[in-house]
Amino acid sequence: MTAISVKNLSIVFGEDENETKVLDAVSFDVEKGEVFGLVGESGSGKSTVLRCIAGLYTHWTGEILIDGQPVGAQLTKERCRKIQMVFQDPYGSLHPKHTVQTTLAAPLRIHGIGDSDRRITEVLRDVGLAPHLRFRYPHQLSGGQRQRVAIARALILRPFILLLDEPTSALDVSVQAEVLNVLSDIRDREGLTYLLVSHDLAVIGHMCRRLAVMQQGLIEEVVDYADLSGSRAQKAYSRMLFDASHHYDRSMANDITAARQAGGGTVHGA
Amino acid sequence: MGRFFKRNKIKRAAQSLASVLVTLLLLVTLTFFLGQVMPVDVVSRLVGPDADQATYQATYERLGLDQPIIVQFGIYISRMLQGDFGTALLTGHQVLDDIVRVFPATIELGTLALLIGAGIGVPLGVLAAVQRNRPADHIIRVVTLLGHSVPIFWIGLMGLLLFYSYLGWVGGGGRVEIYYDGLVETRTGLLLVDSLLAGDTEVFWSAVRHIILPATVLGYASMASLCRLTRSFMIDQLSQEYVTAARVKGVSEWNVIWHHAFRNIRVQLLTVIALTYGSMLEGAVLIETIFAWPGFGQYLTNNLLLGDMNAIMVCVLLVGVIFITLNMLADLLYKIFDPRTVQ
Amino acid sequence: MSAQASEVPAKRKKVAFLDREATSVTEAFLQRLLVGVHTFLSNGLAVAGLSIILLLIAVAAFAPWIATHDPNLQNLSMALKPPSSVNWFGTDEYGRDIFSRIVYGSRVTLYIVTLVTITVGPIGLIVGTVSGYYGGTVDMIVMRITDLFLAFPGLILTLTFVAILGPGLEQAVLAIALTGWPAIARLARAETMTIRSSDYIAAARLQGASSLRIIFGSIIPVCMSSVIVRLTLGMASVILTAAGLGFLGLGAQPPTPEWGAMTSAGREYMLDSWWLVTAPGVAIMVVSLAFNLFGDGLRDVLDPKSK
Amino acid sequence: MSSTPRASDAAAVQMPLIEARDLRVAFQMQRGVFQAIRGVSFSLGQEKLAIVGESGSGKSTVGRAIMRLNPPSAIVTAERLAFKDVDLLSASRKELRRLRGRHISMIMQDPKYSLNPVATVGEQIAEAYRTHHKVSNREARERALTMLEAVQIRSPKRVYDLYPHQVSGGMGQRIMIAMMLISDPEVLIADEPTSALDVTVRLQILAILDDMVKERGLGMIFISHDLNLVRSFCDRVIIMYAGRIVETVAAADLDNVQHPYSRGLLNSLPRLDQKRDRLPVIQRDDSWLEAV
Amino acid sequence: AATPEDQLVIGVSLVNMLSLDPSAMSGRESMEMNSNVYDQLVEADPVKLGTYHPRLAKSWEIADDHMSITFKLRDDVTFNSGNPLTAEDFIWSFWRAFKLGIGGSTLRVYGYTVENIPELVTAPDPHTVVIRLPKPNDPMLLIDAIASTGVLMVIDKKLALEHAKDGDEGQGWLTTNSAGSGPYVLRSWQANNSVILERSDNYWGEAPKLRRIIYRHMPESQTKRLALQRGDIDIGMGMAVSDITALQTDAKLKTAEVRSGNVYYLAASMKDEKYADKNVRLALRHLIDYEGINNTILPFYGKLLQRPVPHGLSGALPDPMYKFDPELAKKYLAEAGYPDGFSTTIRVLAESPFVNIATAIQASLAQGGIKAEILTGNGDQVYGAMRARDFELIVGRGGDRNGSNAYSALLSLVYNPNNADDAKLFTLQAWRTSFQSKEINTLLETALLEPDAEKQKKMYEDIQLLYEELVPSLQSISLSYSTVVYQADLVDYVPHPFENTRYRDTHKQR
Ligand SMILES: Nc1ncnc2c1ncn2[C@@H]1O[C@H](COP(=O)(O)OP(=O)(O)OP(=O)(O)O)[C@@H](O)[C@H]1O
Ligand SMILES: Nc1ncnc2c1ncn2[C@@H]1O[C@H](COP(=O)(O)OP(=O)(O)OP(=O)(O)O)[C@@H](O)[C@H]1O
Ligand SMILES: [Mg+2]
Ligand SMILES: [Mg+2]
Repeated sequence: MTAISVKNLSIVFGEDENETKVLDAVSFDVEKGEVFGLVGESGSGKSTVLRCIAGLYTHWTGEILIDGQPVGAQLTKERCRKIQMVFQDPYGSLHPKHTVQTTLAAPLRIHGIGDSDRRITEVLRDVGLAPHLRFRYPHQLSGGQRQRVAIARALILRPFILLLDEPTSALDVSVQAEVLNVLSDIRDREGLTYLLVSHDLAVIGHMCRRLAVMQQGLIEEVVDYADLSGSRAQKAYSRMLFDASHHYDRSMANDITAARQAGGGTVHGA
Repeated sequence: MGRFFKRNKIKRAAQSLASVLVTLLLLVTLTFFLGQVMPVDVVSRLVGPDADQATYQATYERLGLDQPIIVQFGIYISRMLQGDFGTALLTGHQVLDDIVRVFPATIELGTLALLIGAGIGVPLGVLAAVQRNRPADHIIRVVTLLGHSVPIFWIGLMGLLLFYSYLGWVGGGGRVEIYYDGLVETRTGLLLVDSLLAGDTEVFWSAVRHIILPATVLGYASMASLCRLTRSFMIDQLSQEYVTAARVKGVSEWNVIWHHAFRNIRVQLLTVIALTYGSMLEGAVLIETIFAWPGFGQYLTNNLLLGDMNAIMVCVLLVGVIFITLNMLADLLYKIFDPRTVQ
Repeated sequence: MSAQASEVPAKRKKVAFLDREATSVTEAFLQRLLVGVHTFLSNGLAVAGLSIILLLIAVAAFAPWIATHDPNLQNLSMALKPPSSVNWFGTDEYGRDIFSRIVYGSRVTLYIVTLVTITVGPIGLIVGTVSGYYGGTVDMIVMRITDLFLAFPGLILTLTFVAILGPGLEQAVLAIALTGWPAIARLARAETMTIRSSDYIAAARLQGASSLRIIFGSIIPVCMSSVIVRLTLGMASVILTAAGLGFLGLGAQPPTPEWGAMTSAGREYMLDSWWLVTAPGVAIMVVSLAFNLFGDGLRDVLDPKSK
Repeated sequence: MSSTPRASDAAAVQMPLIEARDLRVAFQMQRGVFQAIRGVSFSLGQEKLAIVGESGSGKSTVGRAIMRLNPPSAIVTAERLAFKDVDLLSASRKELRRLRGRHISMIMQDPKYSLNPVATVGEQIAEAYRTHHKVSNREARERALTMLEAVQIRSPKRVYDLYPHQVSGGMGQRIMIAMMLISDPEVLIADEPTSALDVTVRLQILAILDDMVKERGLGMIFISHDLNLVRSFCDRVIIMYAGRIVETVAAADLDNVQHPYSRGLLNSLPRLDQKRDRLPVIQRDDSWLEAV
Repeated sequence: AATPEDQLVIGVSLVNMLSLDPSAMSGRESMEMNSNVYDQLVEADPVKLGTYHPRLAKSWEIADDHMSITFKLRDDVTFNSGNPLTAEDFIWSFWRAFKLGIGGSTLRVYGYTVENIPELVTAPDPHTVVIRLPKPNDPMLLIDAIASTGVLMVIDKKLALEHAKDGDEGQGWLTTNSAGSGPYVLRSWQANNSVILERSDNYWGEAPKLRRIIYRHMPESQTKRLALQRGDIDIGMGMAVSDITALQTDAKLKTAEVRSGNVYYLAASMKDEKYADKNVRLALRHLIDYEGINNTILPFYGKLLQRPVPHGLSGALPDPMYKFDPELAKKYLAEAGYPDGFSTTIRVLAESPFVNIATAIQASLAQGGIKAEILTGNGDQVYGAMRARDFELIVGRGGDRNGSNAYSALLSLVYNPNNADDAKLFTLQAWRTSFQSKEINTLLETALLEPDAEKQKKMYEDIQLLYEELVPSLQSISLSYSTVVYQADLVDYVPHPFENTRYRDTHKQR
């Protein structure tokens, strides 16, 4: 059973001379209960894929199926209860003037769900946040705590798909471990489906079995992590990505430079 | 690809031109119809408060006021499109002639005022930002705020009293000693320029003596806001990482402030200055009154109070054109001077 | 959150309350408020500004007890007397006591300030945020209209407005508001445009929040602080503009002791009787200075950008 | 403080480039004073010295203290804080300006914010040179172009006239490096120079830095929180916690660190090669706050 | 810096200067300028009211039936264009004023229209003009009108018609050019800046001593004051009381007070139920601080006047000396059924001294228990309301502007032949305030035609006493004066009460 199925997803930004095709016929499937990884260098379109699926962009073309059902471009309340998203930057994804309580109560009110007090207590426990933090403002929380609040906000509507856009890249290593643990725990308990974006392959490796490698709006390939780490990836690009994540190695750097120079400049225009 | 690109350029230019025209048309329409509800009765102005009914009626019809408003509006617009802006109802002067005379007077005053205001306000703002929350900052704040919160006529009259009446350093009302009026040929309408072009230094110095005080007073009033804006722009910039980077390079503090931080606010500042300039046109009324300066602000206000719609319409149009031009100029400045907007 | 901070608490009692964990939204809000107040209070100049404003309010409230004379009582034989022990700030051309008029005038000033704030603020805020949030055609139309208002000589608007509603302080103030909102709208719009693309707005949308809810619940609270700051900083010019309208006979009607009207009426006597303009002029200056200082202090508390 | 001997000066080789003894930095806060660095001592020779630690442990503050670039609210004290024989604490502003860029340089984390957006990158590099050398514009330009080439930018002439927003992150970081090294400093402080970059670009940048250190023989302080990276890139590692050094080890011995905090840092990293169900989380201990 | 010896600089507000065409002008400044550019048949003496001197007319003769006047014109007068000035020019100018449909209110009241002028005004020969009266009237009033209204200034018909366009009789051109026979020609008029008159080289009389007369727009009184003190202007007009007071001590400066026929008044509308009550009007009469207003607000600009006919004119009576007496007023109010007073509004121009008077009256009314709210506005709003007869109280200025005879003063203040709203007798203050007394109307009509001066005088006095007793809706407070301040070195400068000040003899003695 597929939880998310993306077929030929394309999207274009800007108009006239600024027009750029950010996603070009992206297709992949995510099974129910799976943690699916999405890697690729900066600007390759990872976040854009997530935003299309979540319903934050409306001008894409192609097909997106959630739970077997095709979804339209518009964001409906129904869709909100199926899919939620956690953003990259815990500092920018919480409303600076809302307390944790306000942040978590808002979705419940929108969807007319009662019993909010119990729900909030529960979800805070699930993400491992001490109850006394409930009335704090974001600026009174650490980065890790904020990201937990963001996760709690995503969970409070009990979706079954969670889109994670680099949930730990703004966090410290020690905090990253805590957040990743929380995510694993929740998935084990609730059987959620995750679509995890990261450019840290170690994180992907820790969480996922399968992943898609993206480059410049295209899916290079979808591989098993085991194959990737075992140097059995099809594409050279994927292998290079993996190797470069490993450690610093002078000769590898030279190889990359050589490959880059063969393959075109690094100067971006507009 | 190249042709495509060009066509887009043209399309965009046409679009912005169209939107400017729409704004101007709206402006004229709005003014015209506001004029209808305005409580000023030109006819009674013309015939005097004690005139009898017949006189009143005759004048009323002579001005075409008995026609339906729509017809009046149509006639007006079509005349205007033919370049005929009409004569002022009350004085019978060609409005365009009046404008050509009063407008340069205000431009001259406003420009000098702005030079003074910006010339002092901007460096003070930079200084205040650098010295943020230190005594210098507080002193600058109070001094500039004075210009902002003291009635301008007070400063103007006190200036006249001190520098004109007691000390005799500057000239009194008007653009020049009245008996020099009309001695130099009008080329640009800017008396300082015209007198120099004509090589008449006597008139030039008289003009300088007359403009310096009103320009300073007007400049002082605009200095406050320019100073505060400069300060807040600079504070933003000084906390940027590239400023630290410049310090890391060992760049002197002077260069950090002027070559790095200030360079980044130039365009922003120019925009603000451009808009300040625009608002000076109308804002100079009080100064123009006190200094008997035959400028645009007074002209507009007088005509407003007298209800001379023909003159008002042209003034509004002019203010609109200027505002829009300044706006577009500011955009252009961004395009030219801010590399971030260059394709 | 590492616990390495070895802070030396400055004021024990306050710290105790602030360090306590909030147990309700109200308490959290209160704590934040207190921290803000504390930040504000440690800015000496801002406190000075606030004190003057409080003083203004007190003077306005207790005007009948503070004033030494009836502000409108004329005594033409006492006209234009310089300050003395009887008339602390002298008398005006009708022999009215200027000190008492300034005391009562504080009510008018407060009234103007409040009226402008409660009209310009909400209109500008709503127009700006709506246009900034929706963008596109809505934005274009709204911005054209703001442009129109900005390009339009304010005096014409005011005159028309007064024509429709008749002369008076309220009308003049509403006219000021009418010309004042575009600036606020632009500010709010610019801010909304940066907020609009932020993740927390995306998150709110993902939770199914309607546009209205987002604008009122999420965007306005954020824009509010800079709008408030801008409004307080603009108070001085509001007071002066009201005075300018009074000068044209469009503002406060006599004998209302409005400070601006007092300065412009006193203008005629300025060269001989300096106190006529000086006393209300100083009052305007002090109050606008106060609002400016207060605004700057508020900025430090409310506006995260300047920190 | 007459002249600062160059690194090549034989007599000065033993003298550490940077020496810090009992460095303390405190920040004046709204409510009291906050001790960010609480007695840090180390010395830097011609080597790659890493400083690692969690966020807020004071890594950047140490780097900035050496450059004397802390904000005015910072109170910096030390028994000794010196560049060679120049006492950085008592140095005048003018002297500091002479040192900055010329003798000690710093690469900052994010090229996007660290380059002046309205000046061309070439101009900014040339400025760094001209600040310390009395040369013509032309010569400064030549220098800058050479430097751009040295950091492996392929068409320096073209790049010289680009504005920061027109270059990619990786290129921006190279430009930063060029700018900071053009005056041939002896000490380079790199504050998380690669954390904003993609893995592949990161490798390239590190390679360039590596070459520079090798070729020019400078001493480098490399601030990072990526232990895997530090292990393979640096010579020595300082591990910081809460404004103190908990441990200093050779990079090669990083896997054998003793302090529980250091161990915790290492363990909490997800590994590319081994799969674990849960990542161990650091269990903090108040005793770590005390001196080691 | 002293002004040049052969130029006269006048500081004055030119805001209300509307036109310089004699047939179209209104306003004091244009009148004065044109008095130096154009000539009239006769001139009024600036000091001795009711005395007229020959100008273009050498002499004149009133027919025995009092129905026509014959003027003999000088034959040596040429316009500045060189064209000779003949009776034809006068008749054309007269007709033109009516043709253009502006001005000429007084003459309209006397019965002239654009149609009847050609038959009533004739020229038996080029240097004789016969003006017949359309209806019985006092011929002296016509002479007065010739001397005091601009519409009867003589325009160079030939020159004007050369510049005529679309049948405007040269109006467009005459706005900024002059076609007169006076000692000066209009050199330039820049709205809101200046008007410059230049000595004419072709003047038929003795050449004036001053080469130029410059009117400089100076709206701000204090600016004028400083300029006077520094000698930058020679004459300051329309200055504020405080500034004139301050300049009194300056030995280099002189002050001249010039009377006019206008009165400052407090008017109530008798259409308003409250003011229809005589007792309320009596109360109003005693709720004005006449003394305070005249001494504090109106020095230099007004002198106490409580009756319709200005002092000094034949038929004037001494003031009844009403006093501010709140107790008495309260008694009247109580009788009228308003023991606790009432609320009302005062409309007033937003200008000094009108606002100041209104504010003073507001305060004194309050002492009688009447709470008045002041509504300021511009001329159209204030006098517009008055013309529409829709107001409660108005503080204003009006009456016969020149104040040269008792009849005109009474006509404008007390006469109202038709009290209907649609009568639109705008020029009559009595109509505006809805005051009508048939008896007064008849008396005035009879007095006008009374040939015996003594009897006429008595009748004018009787009208006033009757008016007094009826308690009119308009209470005059003060006779309006205007004051100019000028440099003491000006010689032969005599400000004229009809704004006919002529500068042909004025010069400077340094
Ligand atoms: N709203 C937008 N308008 C225009 N271009 C956009 C927009 N959103 C994204 N892009 C462009 O689309 C491309 C892909 O962006 P996206 O954020 O999806 O990349 P990413 O893979 O998530 O990168 P990162 O790792 O840096 O987060 C980028 O080049 C970006 O500039
Ligand atoms: N200007 C400042 N004012 C007050 N406190 C500061 C200031 N700069 C830094 N600090 C505090 O000093 C401590 C150390 O900060 P520093 O930036 O050196 O940490 P870091 O180790 O570089 O962290 P990161 O890995 O997040 O960059 C932190 O607790 C920080 O909050
Ligand atoms: Mg992304
Ligand atoms: Mg750091």
